[in-house]
Order: sequence, then structure tokens, then C-alpha cells
Amino acid sequence: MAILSEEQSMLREAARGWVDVRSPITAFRKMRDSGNRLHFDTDSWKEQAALGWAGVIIPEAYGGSDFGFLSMGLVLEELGRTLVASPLLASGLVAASAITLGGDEAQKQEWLPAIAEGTAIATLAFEEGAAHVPEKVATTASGTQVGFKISGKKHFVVEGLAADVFIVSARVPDGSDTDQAIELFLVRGDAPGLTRQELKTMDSRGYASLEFHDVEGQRLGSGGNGWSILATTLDRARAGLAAEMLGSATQAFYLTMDYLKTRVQFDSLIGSFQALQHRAARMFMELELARSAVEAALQAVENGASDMPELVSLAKAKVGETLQLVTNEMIQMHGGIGMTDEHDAGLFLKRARVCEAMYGNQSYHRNRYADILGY
Amino acid sequence: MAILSEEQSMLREAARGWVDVRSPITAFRKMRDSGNRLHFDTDSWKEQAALGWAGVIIPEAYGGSDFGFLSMGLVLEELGRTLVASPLLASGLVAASAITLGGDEAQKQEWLPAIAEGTAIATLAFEEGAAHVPEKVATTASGTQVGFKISGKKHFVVEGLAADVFIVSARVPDGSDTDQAIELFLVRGDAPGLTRQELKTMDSRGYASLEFHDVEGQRLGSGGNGWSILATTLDRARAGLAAEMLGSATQAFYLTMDYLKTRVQFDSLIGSFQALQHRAARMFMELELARSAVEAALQAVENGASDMPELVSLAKAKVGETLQLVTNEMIQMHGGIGMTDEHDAGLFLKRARVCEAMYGNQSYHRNRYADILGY
Amino acid sequence: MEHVGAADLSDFREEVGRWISDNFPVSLKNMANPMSREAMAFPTEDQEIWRKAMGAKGWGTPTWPTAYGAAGLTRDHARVIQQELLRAGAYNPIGGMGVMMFGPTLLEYGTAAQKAQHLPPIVRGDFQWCQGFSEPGAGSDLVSLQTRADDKGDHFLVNGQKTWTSGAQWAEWCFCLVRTNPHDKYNGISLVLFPMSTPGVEARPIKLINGNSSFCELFLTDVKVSKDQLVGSLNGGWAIAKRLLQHERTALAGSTTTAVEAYSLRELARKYVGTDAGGRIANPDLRARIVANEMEGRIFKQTALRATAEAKEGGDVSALSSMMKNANTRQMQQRTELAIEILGHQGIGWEGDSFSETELTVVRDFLYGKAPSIYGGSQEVQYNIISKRILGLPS
Amino acid sequence: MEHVGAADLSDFREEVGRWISDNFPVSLKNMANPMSREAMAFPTEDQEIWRKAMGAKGWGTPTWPTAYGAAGLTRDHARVIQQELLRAGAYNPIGGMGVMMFGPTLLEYGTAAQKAQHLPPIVRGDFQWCQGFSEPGAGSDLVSLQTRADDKGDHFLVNGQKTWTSGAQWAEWCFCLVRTNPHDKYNGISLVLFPMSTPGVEARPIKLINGNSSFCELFLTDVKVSKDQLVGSLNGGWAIAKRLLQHERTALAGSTTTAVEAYSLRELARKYVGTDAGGRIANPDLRARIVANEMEGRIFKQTALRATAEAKEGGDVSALSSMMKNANTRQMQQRTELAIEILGHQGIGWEGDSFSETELTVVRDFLYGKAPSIYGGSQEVQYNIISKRILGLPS
Repeated sequence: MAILSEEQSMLREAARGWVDVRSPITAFRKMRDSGNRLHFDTDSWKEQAALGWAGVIIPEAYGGSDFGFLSMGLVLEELGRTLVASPLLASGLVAASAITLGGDEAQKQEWLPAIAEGTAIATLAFEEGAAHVPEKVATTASGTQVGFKISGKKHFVVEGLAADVFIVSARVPDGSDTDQAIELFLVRGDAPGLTRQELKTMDSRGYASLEFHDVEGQRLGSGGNGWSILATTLDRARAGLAAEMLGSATQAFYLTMDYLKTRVQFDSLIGSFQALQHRAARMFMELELARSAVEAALQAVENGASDMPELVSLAKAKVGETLQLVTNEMIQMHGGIGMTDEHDAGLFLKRARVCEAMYGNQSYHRNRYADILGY
Repeated sequence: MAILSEEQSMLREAARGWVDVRSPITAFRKMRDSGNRLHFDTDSWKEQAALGWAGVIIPEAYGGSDFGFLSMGLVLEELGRTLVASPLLASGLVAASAITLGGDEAQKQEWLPAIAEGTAIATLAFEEGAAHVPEKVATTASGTQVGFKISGKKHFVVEGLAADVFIVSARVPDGSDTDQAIELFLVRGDAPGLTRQELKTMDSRGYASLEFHDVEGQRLGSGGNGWSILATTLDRARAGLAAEMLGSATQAFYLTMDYLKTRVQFDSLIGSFQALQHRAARMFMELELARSAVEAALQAVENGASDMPELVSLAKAKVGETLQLVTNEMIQMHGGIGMTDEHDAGLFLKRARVCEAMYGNQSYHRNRYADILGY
Repeated sequence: MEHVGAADLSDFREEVGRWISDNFPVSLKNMANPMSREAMAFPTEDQEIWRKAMGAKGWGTPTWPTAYGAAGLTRDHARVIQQELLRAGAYNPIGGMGVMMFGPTLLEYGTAAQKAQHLPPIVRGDFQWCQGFSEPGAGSDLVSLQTRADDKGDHFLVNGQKTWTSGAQWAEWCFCLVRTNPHDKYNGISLVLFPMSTPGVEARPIKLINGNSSFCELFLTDVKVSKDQLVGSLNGGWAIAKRLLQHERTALAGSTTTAVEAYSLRELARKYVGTDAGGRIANPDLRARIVANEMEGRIFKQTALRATAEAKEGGDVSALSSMMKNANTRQMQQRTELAIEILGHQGIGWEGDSFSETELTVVRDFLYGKAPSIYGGSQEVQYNIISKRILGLPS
Repeated sequence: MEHVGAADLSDFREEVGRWISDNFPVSLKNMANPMSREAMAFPTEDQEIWRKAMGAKGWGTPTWPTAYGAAGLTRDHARVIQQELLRAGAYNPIGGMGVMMFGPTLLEYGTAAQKAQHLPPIVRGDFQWCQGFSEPGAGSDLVSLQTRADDKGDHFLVNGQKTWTSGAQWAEWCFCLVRTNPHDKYNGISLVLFPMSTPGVEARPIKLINGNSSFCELFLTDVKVSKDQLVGSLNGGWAIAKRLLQHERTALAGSTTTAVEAYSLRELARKYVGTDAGGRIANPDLRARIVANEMEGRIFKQTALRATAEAKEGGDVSALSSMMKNANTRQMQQRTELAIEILGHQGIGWEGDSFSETELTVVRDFLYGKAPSIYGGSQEVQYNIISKRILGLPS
């Protein structure tokens, strides 16, 4: 566990307490089985917002607490423990980052306080295909300084069903197909010409694909640095998601340890079988290593460190590997019961693989780390 | 175990009996510690030749028994069990293959009977660098149909210290640098301008690097198909080496099982610890899988099957992976004693890594398999 | 088993090919075998035609005795049938647990009357069987089973709960392990047979993580079982159960060698990841891992062929079945993990038009793919068998 | 431990830097620390100068009390010394088992007389210590040790055999576990100290698979040990031994974080495998595996930093030492396997001019690299510790 300030310790304890009491995994299951259209519970979200979490990285001037990314990571880790379905990552971290980094004063005034309050949900719409390739942008934005028209498609938009506003990556007609022609645009959820389609995914969370036909959009900031804002935003997203994944992995592991201490086969607690013990010990090792990587990534985001991109890739790759291992072992060690829908193991497994695909998988981040360091 | 003919069963039994009685691993250790210049025992080699092994793949017309590659594989597997230091692979399989495939009648008459008798040792000299890239040939051959002059360097020539004749890959000046300009040449070990330098390797076997300064050589056959002969010869070499590696891996595994059944720690036989049991069971699985791949490769060589190259790469990669696993576990499961020079574990480990580097390692063969199948 | 000359086989091959082309409904060509899914419970008209034709011919169980309506052929002939089916894009519609596990065991342990009663419907594919083995407290540790059969003179009265009973909701009969002596763990188990329609038998489907419910919990309440449906001797069921499990292991170990794989990793990668200028899968790290997995798959098939050849020569290959089950499972699990990785954002779908049928199949297969290392003797149990029985490591 | 303001540290940093530049022999700049090799037994003149300078200054054992000639500094100061040494291309010449293991333990358990006798020579680097722990029949199962110490009134008489005694042939003193009560396994062990020059002590080097002989078998025949060299109470040695092993584990877990790695995989790969048109390591499969290994190495270092930070805050990090030892070993073993793979035909050399010094180092490191998962509590023992003590899994 990182060295925490008193504020951070309090925040973590508050998050842990809220999760355990107000949003145990049964809450997620209930939401899943309810046919909830948004794929998260709005009352639960209001409670989270009331606790101030949506504003943790937002400057105080815009209604946030400016507690920083380590703090946000602590909250997300706790949410990950019980798979809380929440727009916190998409809105309070990712979209808030993009607007804070790139928005002009008016845009910040318009959106950040509402995001911090939880009354507006914002999200980043940047993927266009099956693979994570953020620089591959076919969506176009044409028009003038005062208004742009967006056309194209976006895929796999997190909380795309609930969002009040989208931050959309699009290419402006500067004649080049380089990253420099990429800008970000604010598009209201109710803008004419925008249609959303629900994506029903295995983790039962809220995703949409979007189609834009000459949809009115407002450029985020004054332009010229869209790609750089998007790149930094994505690294923050990855670090935040990595924290959530760490929480899920840790919880999946300890639930499995509990099972090993209670399930009897062959007249023994199965936790007494050395083959399982060594696999458990290895998982503990991977979890501790992953924790170091995640904390270092959050710290790098917090400090705006120059090696943030590589540290973020390091963390996302390692926690992805660990979560994959732990969720597979969770099912295997539970045996048949873990294969049933009524057991929670499947919920962890499914969420794990969706997180793996989000913002670049292990292979993507190993390769990115290698590219950054010149291998 | 493959389905063997009666002849093959007898050959294998003979080989197993000879190895156990005449060449247990103590024989290898004795040779190693003796400062033997050739790095194999010549008396032992005479016995092997007398048993007919050097002629197993050589046609009867040239003094061999033409028993085929499965038979040769059986013998090599047995030799691998006790790490017998023998020129059988280099001379009786690799060089004999090249001459049988590519030599003209006179060349076959001159060399094959002597190889089959064990009175001549022949070897292939084709590597030029640290990596296995057989098509990368800088050695040149210039001259006429009756005599060529070879210049260049060859590296890592197996049995290069003992060889009476070398089969050397060299590039003829046809103006291209494609594989088509590669031919094979017979060069006598005592030819003027040829110097050999001993390579002292960790497996204590006989290797040399060679330098050619305008050395007289005879082209193998009538030319035009040097690369194709070399390629087929190398696949046979790989299959034969894979058989030897399978023997080493199997023996290393069963020696380790023996230790698990006798070593006591914590008042128990360490073989009763389930964590070790499961690792042992996994090794057994890999060994059985590797055996299938090796037998299929030998069968493909025997039949001259069109998919021989891919099956050979499959086998070399799999047995390489298995031998690496088993030799590492051999040391780990033996604990401290396995780290000592007086124990045999280190001998298996060292030979394993040399075999891994010979004729292409796992990565090389995975990539080759992928290329052949168009991945 | 006698050897058959190549000439005999080539005549036979021609006969089989002709018969298939005369009888196999074209509409089913290249369709997956519905055996492996609940589809078997709801056959189409053409599927019924095909099942009945193969059932009447006895070729679905080619090596079983003709006395029961089967074909009584050699393994070589059986292989020819398999090959010709494959060539014609057809499948063997006679299968399931009756064929894989129960039939061979009954041939070995059953009375003449039991064989005469139960084998013909299996040969014809009329009846499906389910296996009452696992219990909530007896999974890997099967011998701890608690379902009781009390001797009531002319019948047993069975009470208890089974679980992981595959296809119980669609099966006509059940072969079931019951405890007939509570004081002797190993020598207190018997194997009994009963129709699923017997009063007191209730099958409740278990919903799995992939959304499928092909397994059931089986509640047995005062189920009357006629005494002539006891297989083998009273309290002698454990030996038969081990034999059944061995048949199961062998069948599971070999399952991918016959199943048509629904997708190829290479083709998926070409489509979703793309290729480089040299035509290679564009992500070289992914390419290397795909190739490694496909190599393992090929080696597994080589091993299955080797086991078959060695068995034919009379070798004892039972030692291989545990290792083959684990090897097969490992390769399959790596393959399904790679498949969802390749698909990226399309590899996490659950339902709906945003995902293609193949994409949804990949996801469901991935999820279900976690099961084979658990059922039929878990991976850990197979490793225990290898280390104890094959390698002789001490307890 | 009190916190130190940044200002104090910056003055101290300046002082250290100046002192190093005044005292560190230029000839030794950027040389590997001879500590880790038998080289420490045969120092050059400059190495001796440097050892004596650091020893006299007490900075080799910066946090130990000044009473024994050490520097009595805070951990923050110690870190500054470490950093300044690194910056200057220098090394800490005061080390070995006396510093890593024995000294801290003696500080905790020794009598005033014992500390006064033994600590100053360690601080000065005058004496090296070796560890008489393992025996032929007591490796991972250390508590089974059989070497006896019989009470002879004013002294013990020690008889038995130790093994894996690192550096015994060069050490001046030995701290040794002996059995003082044969009837009580755990409460029958004591820790005693004796000079290696005592009659009856014979150290025979063990030749390892890498050709090195830095470990010994230690034969003890009627070795007289003065009673004032008993550390802690009679039969109370096992608790001290566990403490010593914890110090060892921590030191081993952290060893790669301070050692200068003799080669970089990336540089080796560039040289031996080459690069593609984009400047990447030419073999993409190999590149992916190298990167994965280097990432693990970096995460290990992050973990070591985290453990240090948490320890500083008073957290109990002993739980981490077992996992860190295994993580470190695993990463190192993968690294050395990769190194010989990269070198290809140059990665199998044993000796001679055909191989460069780096190439031979890679091979010897690879071979020796198999040892750290065995010594200092094997990988299996560490996993046992994690699963039992940390995770609380049942016996």
C-alpha cells in the first residue's frame, strides 16, 4: 500500500465502507438482472457524487476537490473490489481530464462543475474499430471556428448510453493524415444527427456505438493540440482503470482464498493441498508486483512525470496479466460452482476481459513500452 | 512409443543395452575430465561403428544398412539418455545425408562406405555467425568444374576437431546473392590453407571454427541444387538432434523422479509434496507431447513427406521447450546437490542449451513454422 | 482384433461413400454435429431422418456387436466410416453419454438382459442417457458421494442430490452412482439405472456463466429403482465408476480431434488484426503466440494418432488419457483466450446485432472453455493420477 | 527513526560527495563490487585502500551505532551515501555476511562483550564471516540439522558436517547452528561463533556447475568453542536463526536493485540479433520476450522502493520478503535464459579465446543463476511461507 496522506486514508476508508455497505457485489448483480437501461444504478451514482468522488481530480475553481489521481485511484480500486457499475471512471476521470487539459474557460465552466456534482455525465468517444488504435480516426470535423459538423462512427463508448456530452476525436481537414490533424470536440448527447446503439457486452456495463451525421460540435479549446490532449487523457484513463482492475484482482484472490479455507474434498480443506498453495502464493506475488506498478503509474500521472506513458503501459500490462491469472484461477479453484451464473466468479472473469480490451491490452502496452524505450 | 518393426525393436534394445553397459553417463564424465582432444572416445566410437550405427541411413550399395531415419532416431535417443559423446549425428546422419542426397557416384563411393564403417568422420560446416541463418553465406568458392578454391570462415562446426572431411557451404560467383548461388563442397581435413580452432563449449563436446584461405574443394554433385540439398540435410539434422534431445529429456526426468522418491526433507519423501507432484505430472505431459512430435518428424523424414520442414520445426521447437523445462526442474528439484559439478544435473543442463542453439532454437522454428504455413 | 487388408477396406470405403450420398440429407451438409448442444433435444426433420438412417444401419456404433443392432465392424472399418462422413461433410448423429460411456461399460459389466434392453435404443439413437455422478459435496472427491439407495426387497429407494448432470433435462435414462453401504467408502457404492420419468426424479437446469444451461441439478426423492437395474454386484460400483470415468477421460481427451473447430485463429487474426506488407499477421507478438498455440494443437493431434496406433498394437494407453485430457484442455483454453484477444472490442459481446454470430460464439466458447479443466476429473485430479499411478510418486 | 529535513541532507550529500572524490581510488571507478566474488579474498592494493578508508569512516555500515566504529546515521543519510557512491562510480567495500546477516542479528541478540568483540572488525571490513547452517540432510528442512555441540563444562565440543557454506575458505569467523539437545527438534538448537582457524575446522570447496567454487563443505571435528561465544540462550538458537534467515531473504530479494547488471539484454540483442529498418530488435518474438522480462525487472524495482517506503513508515514488510525473493529470482532466471538465447552460438562457451569476456560471463551467470531459487530458502520454501504465514492457508 502506498504511503497515504491523512486525507487519502480517510477517503479510502470512506470508499471501502460505502462499497461494503451500499454497493456489495449483490448490488451489481441486482442491477444486471434488472434490465437497467443505463447499466448503472442512478441512485447509487448520486450517493457516489454526494461523497465527492466525481470531483476528485477536478480543480476547486470548478467545483472539484482537486485531491488528485492517487486519491481517484484509491476510490476506483475500492469500486473494483465489488465490481461497482459506475460512470466514475468515464466521466469523473477520463472526460474530466480531457476538459481540464484541453477546454477553454467557458467550456470548463460549463461542464466541470456539473461533472463534479454528478449531474452531468461526460465520456470520451474515440475508438473506431475492434482494436485499440486511438490515432486511427476516420471521423471528420468540418466547419469554422464557431461551429463544426462531425460525421463518422465511434465504437465502444464507455457509458455511451448515459452520457449527456461526448468528447469526440475527429480529423480536421488540414490535408494531412497525421496525428496533428486530430482534434477533440464537445458534442451534446441530444444533438440532432447523433444516434446511439447499445452494445450488450459480457460484463453487463453500459457501452454504446455512435453514429454522427453532420452533428454540431464545439472544438475543445483552441485547437492544435488535440492529439496531445487525447494521448494524456488516455494515459490517465489507463492508470485509473488499472487501479480498478487491481481492486477486482485483489478481491477475486481473497474470495478464492476464503473458499480454499472452507471447501472440503478428500476429507481435507482444499487449501491444505500444496499444489493449490503454491499457485496461491504465486498469485499473491503477482498481486504485490501489480500493486507497485499501479501505484507508480498513478504517482506519475499525479506528478505529470515525463516517463508517465511508459509507467502507465507497465501498469496496465502487469495488472492485466495478473487479473487474467487470478480470474482464471478463481474459477478453476472453485470448481463447478464457479462456472455457475449464481456464483460471483463469472462476474469477475467477464469484467476482467472487458477491462483487458479497454484502452489497450497487454500486448498493446508491452509493445508501446518497448517502442517508447527504443527496443 | 512409435510402432516399431522387429528390426527396429532389436536395434533399439541393442542400443539401450550398449549405452547402459558400455557408455553410462560416467563414460561421458570421464571423457570430459580426461582432456580428450577430440571430445569423444575413439574406442567407444569404434564399438558404435561395429554395431552398424554409422551406416543406418546409408544405402546398402555404399556399405550401409539403409535402416532409415526412424531407426537412426531410436539410436540417437538412446545415446541422448546418457549424453554419449559421439560423432554419430554429425557424420552418420548429417554428412551422410548431404553426400547421399547431393554427391555424384564417385563421391558416394569415396566417402559413404568409410562413413558407414566409422573410419572416416565427415561433418557439415555451414554456420558463419552467432545465430543460425544457414542462407547467410559469405564463404566463396571460385574456380572451374574440376577444382574450386574456398575462402572464408565457418563457425560452430560440430565434430570439427575430428573430421576427416568437411562439407562446406559456399557461394559461387553467379552474380546473385540468392540461395541459388549456394553450393556445397567437399574439403579434406588436411587440405592446405585450412585451419581449425577448437571451441571450448559448456557441453564439453567437440566443436571448431574453421578458416579457409584458397583451400581446394570439390563441388558436391553437379551443382545447381546446393541450397536444396543443404536445406533437406538440415531438416534431417534437426529431426535427429530432436531424437537425441528427447532421450536426454526423458532421462533427466526419470533421474529426477528417482530423486523425489528417495530424498527426505521435513520427515517426508519430497516426492510426496503435491506441488512437486503436479510439476512432475506436467513434465510427463510435455514429454509425451514432445515424443509424438519427434516421431512424426522422423516419420516425415523417412517418407520424404512434403510437410517435412514444418513437422521438423514443430518437433525441434517442442522438444527444445521440454528439455529446457526438464533440465531446469532437474536442478531445482535436486536442490543444492544439483548445482554441484559432481552431480549429473549440470551435464544435462549444459548439453540441453547447446542442443537448443544447434540448427535453430525454439524461436527460430516457431517463426519458420509460421512462415511455412503462411501466418 | 484381426487386421484387415487394404483391398477389403477400399471396397468398404466405396460402399460407405455411396450409402452416405444416398442417405445423408443435403440440408445438413457441413453443419456442426448437433450432438454437442441442446439442439439434440430439438431435432429438425432432416436431422431425425439422418439419425434414424444411421441408427438402423448400426454405423453410429460401428464396433458394437450386431446382436444389439450395431455393425460389429473392426476399428479399421470404423475409421473408414468416420473418414467418409468427414469427406461428405456429414456427422455421426449417434452419440452422447450412452455411446461414449455407458454402452461400453454395460457391454463389459451388464447382464444379458440389461444389454438386450438398453443397447439397441442407444444404437438407434432413440434414447439419451445422463450420468448421475457428482454431488454438491462430492466433486473431484467423487467417492464421498452420499445419495442413498435403500434395499426395499424388490427395489431400491433412492434419495439424494446429484449435480452437474449433463443433459438431464433431455435424457430418457440415467446411470447413477448410489451409496448402498454407508460404512464402507469404496466398497459401499453401486451403479443403478432408472428412467428419468420415474416419479421423484426432478432435473433443474443450472445456468452457467456463458448463459447456457446444459447441466442440471438432479433431485432424487423416494425414487424406486427395480433391482434388475443394478449393474454389476451390490457395493461393487466403484470399480465400474472408474471404468466409466476412464471412458469419459478418453472421450474428452479426444474431443477436439473430431470436432470441427468453429473458427481458425489465423483467419480471425487476419480479419481483426490485419496483415503486414509480407502478408504476416500484423502484430508479431500476437502472431508468435497464435503460432505457439496452433503448434500445440497439432502436436496434440499427433499424440492422439500415436495413442490410437499404440492401442491398436495392444499397448496400454490408459496412462495417456489423463495427460491428454490436460493437454487438450490447456491448448483449448489458450486458444479461446487468444480468440477474444484477437477480436478486441468485438470479443466481449454478449448478445445483440452489434456482434456477429462468430463473435458471440467466440465469447461463449471462451466462457464455457473454463469448464473442461473442471469436469470429467479436474486438471488437478488428472495430475494426481499421473503423479501417483503413472509416475509412482509417494503419498 | 526521526525524519530529516531536506536541507540537512543536502549539506550531508555535499560532504559525502567531497569525501568520496578525495578518497576513492580512480582506478576502481565503475568497477564491479568485488564483494560478490572470491575476488574479495584477494584484493588489489587500491581495493585495500578503499576498504580501509570506508571502514575507518564507518560509512560502510552507516546506520550501525558509533560505539562500534560505525556512523550511527539515519536511513535517509544512508541512502544519500548509497546514491553518492553510485554517482561517483564507486561501491561500498564493506559487506558480506557479517554486514548483511550476522551484524544486525548480533546487535539484537548479542551480549555487550560479543558486540564489542565482533562488530568493530566487521565495520572496518577486517573480518569476513561465514554461515554454518545447511547440512547434507538439512537443506530446505534446516531444523533437522544434526551437527552436535556437547557441553564440556567451559566449552562446547562441536562435531558434524555443514555444507553450502559460502566463502568458508576465505572467512575469518563462522556463525554456526548446532544441536545442543537431540531430543527437542526446535528447542534444541543453539547459535555459536568460532574462528575458522580453530583446530578441527576444515573447509573443502565445492565445485559448482559454473566452474566456480565459492561454497564449501565444512567438516567440524572436535572443534572447541568457548562458551562466551554462545549467542542468545542455550537451545534458543532457532528463533535467532529465523531472524538471520529473514535478514538473508531481504538482502537476497534486494540484491539486483543495487548490483550493477553486467550486461543489458537490449544491447546484447542489438549486437547479436540486429535491428530492423525501424531500429527495433530484429526478431519480434524475441523482442516481446525481452521487453516482458525488462518490464518485470522494472516492476521489481518499483516494489523494492515501495517496500522501503512502507518500512520507513513503520509498516511490517516482512511479509514481502518471501515474495520478493521469488520474484527477483524468477526475473533473473528468465533474464539469463534470454541472454544465452540472444547470444546463440556465442552463448554456449566455456572458456578460450573464441568467446569474449562478456560472452563467458553470460554463460557462467546463466549457470550460476540456477542457484538463487535454491539457496537462502528455496523457491518452494518461500511459497510455503507465503501460503501458510501470509495467506493463512491450512496445513
